[in-house]
Amino acid sequence: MESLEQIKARAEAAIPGAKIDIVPNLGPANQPSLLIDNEHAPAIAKFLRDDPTLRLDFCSNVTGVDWLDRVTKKTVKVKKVVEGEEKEVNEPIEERIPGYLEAVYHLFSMAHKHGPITIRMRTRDRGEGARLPSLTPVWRSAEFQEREIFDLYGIRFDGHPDLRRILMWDEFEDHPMRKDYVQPDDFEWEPTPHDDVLARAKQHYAPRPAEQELRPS
Amino acid sequence: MNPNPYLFIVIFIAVALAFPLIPLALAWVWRRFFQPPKPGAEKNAIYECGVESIGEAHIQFRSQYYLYAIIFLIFDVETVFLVPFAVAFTGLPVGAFIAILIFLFLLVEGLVWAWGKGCLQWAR
Amino acid sequence: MGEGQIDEALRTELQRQGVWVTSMQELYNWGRKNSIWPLQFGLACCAIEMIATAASRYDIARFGGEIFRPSPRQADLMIVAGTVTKKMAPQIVRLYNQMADPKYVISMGACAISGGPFKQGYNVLKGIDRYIPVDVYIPGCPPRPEALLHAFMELQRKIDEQKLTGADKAAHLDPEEPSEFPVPAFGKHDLEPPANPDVFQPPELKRV
Amino acid sequence: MSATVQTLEAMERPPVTMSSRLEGELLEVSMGPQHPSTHGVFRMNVTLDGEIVRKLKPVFGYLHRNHEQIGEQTTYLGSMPYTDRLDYFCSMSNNWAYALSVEKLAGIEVPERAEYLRVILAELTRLQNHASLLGFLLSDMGAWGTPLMYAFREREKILDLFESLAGSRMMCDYMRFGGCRVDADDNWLAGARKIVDRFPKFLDEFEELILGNEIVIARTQNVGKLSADLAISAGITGPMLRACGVNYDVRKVDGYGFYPRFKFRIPLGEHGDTYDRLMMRALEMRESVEILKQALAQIQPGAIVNPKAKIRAFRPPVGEAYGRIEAPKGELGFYLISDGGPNPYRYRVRPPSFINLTVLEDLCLGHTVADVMVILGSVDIVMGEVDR
Repeated sequence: MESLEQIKARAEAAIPGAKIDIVPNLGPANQPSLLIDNEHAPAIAKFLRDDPTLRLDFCSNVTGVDWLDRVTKKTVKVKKVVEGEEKEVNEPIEERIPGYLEAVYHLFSMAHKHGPITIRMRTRDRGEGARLPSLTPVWRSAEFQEREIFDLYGIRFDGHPDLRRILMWDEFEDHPMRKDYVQPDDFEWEPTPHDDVLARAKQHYAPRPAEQELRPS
Repeated sequence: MNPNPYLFIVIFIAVALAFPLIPLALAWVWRRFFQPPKPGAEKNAIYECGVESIGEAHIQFRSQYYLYAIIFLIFDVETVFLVPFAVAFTGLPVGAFIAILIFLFLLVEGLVWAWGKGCLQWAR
Repeated sequence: MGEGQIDEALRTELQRQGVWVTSMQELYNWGRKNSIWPLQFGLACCAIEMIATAASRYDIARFGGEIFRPSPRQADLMIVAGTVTKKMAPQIVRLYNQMADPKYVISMGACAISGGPFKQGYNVLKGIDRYIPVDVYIPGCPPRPEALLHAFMELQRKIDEQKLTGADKAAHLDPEEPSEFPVPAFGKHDLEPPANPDVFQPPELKRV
Repeated sequence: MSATVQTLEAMERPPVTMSSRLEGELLEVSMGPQHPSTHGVFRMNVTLDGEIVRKLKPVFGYLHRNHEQIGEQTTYLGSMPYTDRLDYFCSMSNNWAYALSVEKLAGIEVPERAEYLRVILAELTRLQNHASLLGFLLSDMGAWGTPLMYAFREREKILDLFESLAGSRMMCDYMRFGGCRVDADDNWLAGARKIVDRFPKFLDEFEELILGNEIVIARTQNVGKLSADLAISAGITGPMLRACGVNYDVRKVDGYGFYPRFKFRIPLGEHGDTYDRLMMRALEMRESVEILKQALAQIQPGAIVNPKAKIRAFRPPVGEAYGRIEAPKGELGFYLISDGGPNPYRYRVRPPSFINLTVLEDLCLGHTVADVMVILGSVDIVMGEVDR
């Protein structure tokens, strides 16, 4: 199976204007992935599926990931005047990366029986702009999984044949798998509390100033 | 005085009726006098696998099922006519045999026509 | 020996002379406890243990509970076997309402009792006794088939003690006892109401 | 009904013409969460024309227990018992899939005896899963309970093996990152050999009882045909895919565990209908018996856990990994993203039976209502894994 760089080169050659870059995977699993831009995603996907040497016709797994706003510390070489003379000095600067939602596709080939090529698509932001092109027209197996990502993460997939909630009931409004989702408070009776469940139970009992009088204890 | 030969059948029918009816009557008495009725909107609702029944039940079925039932009814009645013939079959002259054959032929001819028209085809 | 009970000594004495004595209540309860028909209704892993109990090795037929009726109209017992999710709770309460009146509920497994291992889930109801009254609880995840058989015997003992008349008579014979409970509605963030107050009265826990 | 409601309803219905009177209207019914043969709480909104299925919309979520969110709130080891409750028929292979993914994420080696034990237990799980499936499929077809009793009799024997080894019948929680929890002593292995040797006799009896049965043949052949390219595009995996003739088995493709050491064949179907799916399970049971015989012969004493693997304060390096195995229902995968902490940042399960249901509507269109049950039974879904 060719390396990701070759695939990236051939894909960018085949689809003019496609912007693909490689996201390294530091762990020992050594499964780097291709980050593809949203406009050309369906075209790139079709290329990956129909290319005779790749033939990635089996989209095994579609996953939604929620990345919150992160503050990463990086040390940057900065020329600064220290005690009167010019010197390279490592200065830790904090870089704020705005949060985004991500859809990760693991592709395999049943024809050539070769291993996972991972492609990722990122939304502009976590609020209104959480829109991605749907890859269901390319791989039918993404249909239910994209509906699940819409239900639990809130990414709207344009071009999906039947985008409805799949796991939660239709009147449900929030997207529960997001990192900043707050669960409804139904912990009023907690006989054997343990760690964070205890915290929630305690928080339930804590006398809330406003409504405390309303409810007859 | 030996009893009338049909007496045993009468006793048999009486016992056959008594056995199911007595417990049912007991149950009815229990329901009528001891069990307080508790009807409710949800209890009397249509049971459809636990969800509120979607769609409407009184719809117009395909006419084909109706035809199927009619054809069955015809042949059911036909067998009713055949029973007395079959019982008295040994003592009958040849003419009666020919007559019943004509009767059968007419009905079978009707069946063949219906089959040709496709009335008996179930799944389409 | 409560009012209406038969004196045991007298009963054994009469039995020795070949006279069997019983009462309407004993006969009624004996008939009903030995033919409890469970509702064919499994939610999750506990349902597989329920099927294993109904299979040939642990055989629930020895206790009269072999016939699993698919329709609630013909079932007496609802075994809530598995995790009750918030999306499934209205259906369970509706099924309970549609069952014929002398009806009982066995809450099988930790999930049906209090949410079990999935307690922190946003879509998991923390126990079915928030909406319907439960007669027998079986802890375990999943409880072994013997535990379900023990719950069955426990329920039979409970049926045996039901009174037909008097103040504390059986619920289904008492006109005031409700045989129906309101079905919760799907809300924007949670079921509305989150619990049925007249069924679910948790003890007031003082957090020190 | 009051007049206004009447007119509203009349407007809704299409104008009645001579031909439409013969055709009859569509009846919408929900084969709901509580149904004798939906293998759990699975609901289908079916639109029927008389008895023929015109539309079938599956509804999920009745057993959505938030497995993935709980996975992100507990440690890596804490999620292991939760994987037993994913596909609650095959807890051993779920454990193996999860352990495999975490070992790939953290780069942990597994000693030889542990790999052999894993293969033995996964194949035993496949035996009891396929036997139970055939039992359930037959009871969906109307043979109420009797074949299920045969299948559960064999399943109980295998569950006794699991219980004597891992301590619990169904929820074994047996595998750890880098090996297994308990070593199998010799009389356990002897017991396993005895059961494996006696299993083909049950298989012959079961096959002769059901697969030769002409009612089964009449009810399953040419019912729910699935074409190979639709199966590949819809991501179908497992026996359902091989019934369409596509030779794709993760045991042969990835060669994980010690599968390359064993000689076994992969059964393939031709028509992709329900009968082929039934035969796949029966033939796969025979292949599993072959693997078990070889594995039980070759197993050597040795360490069962990699001593270097940390169990308690286990923090894998930052990174992500996708590991997959051939579970009895299809390709079961775990996708883990680690940010260096004790809990996974993202914990995703690739559920085979959930994705195999993508084509349920395509299979059922045009069939009668009774066939929908048989087709759903042959897809082999378990709601714990479908809804997670």
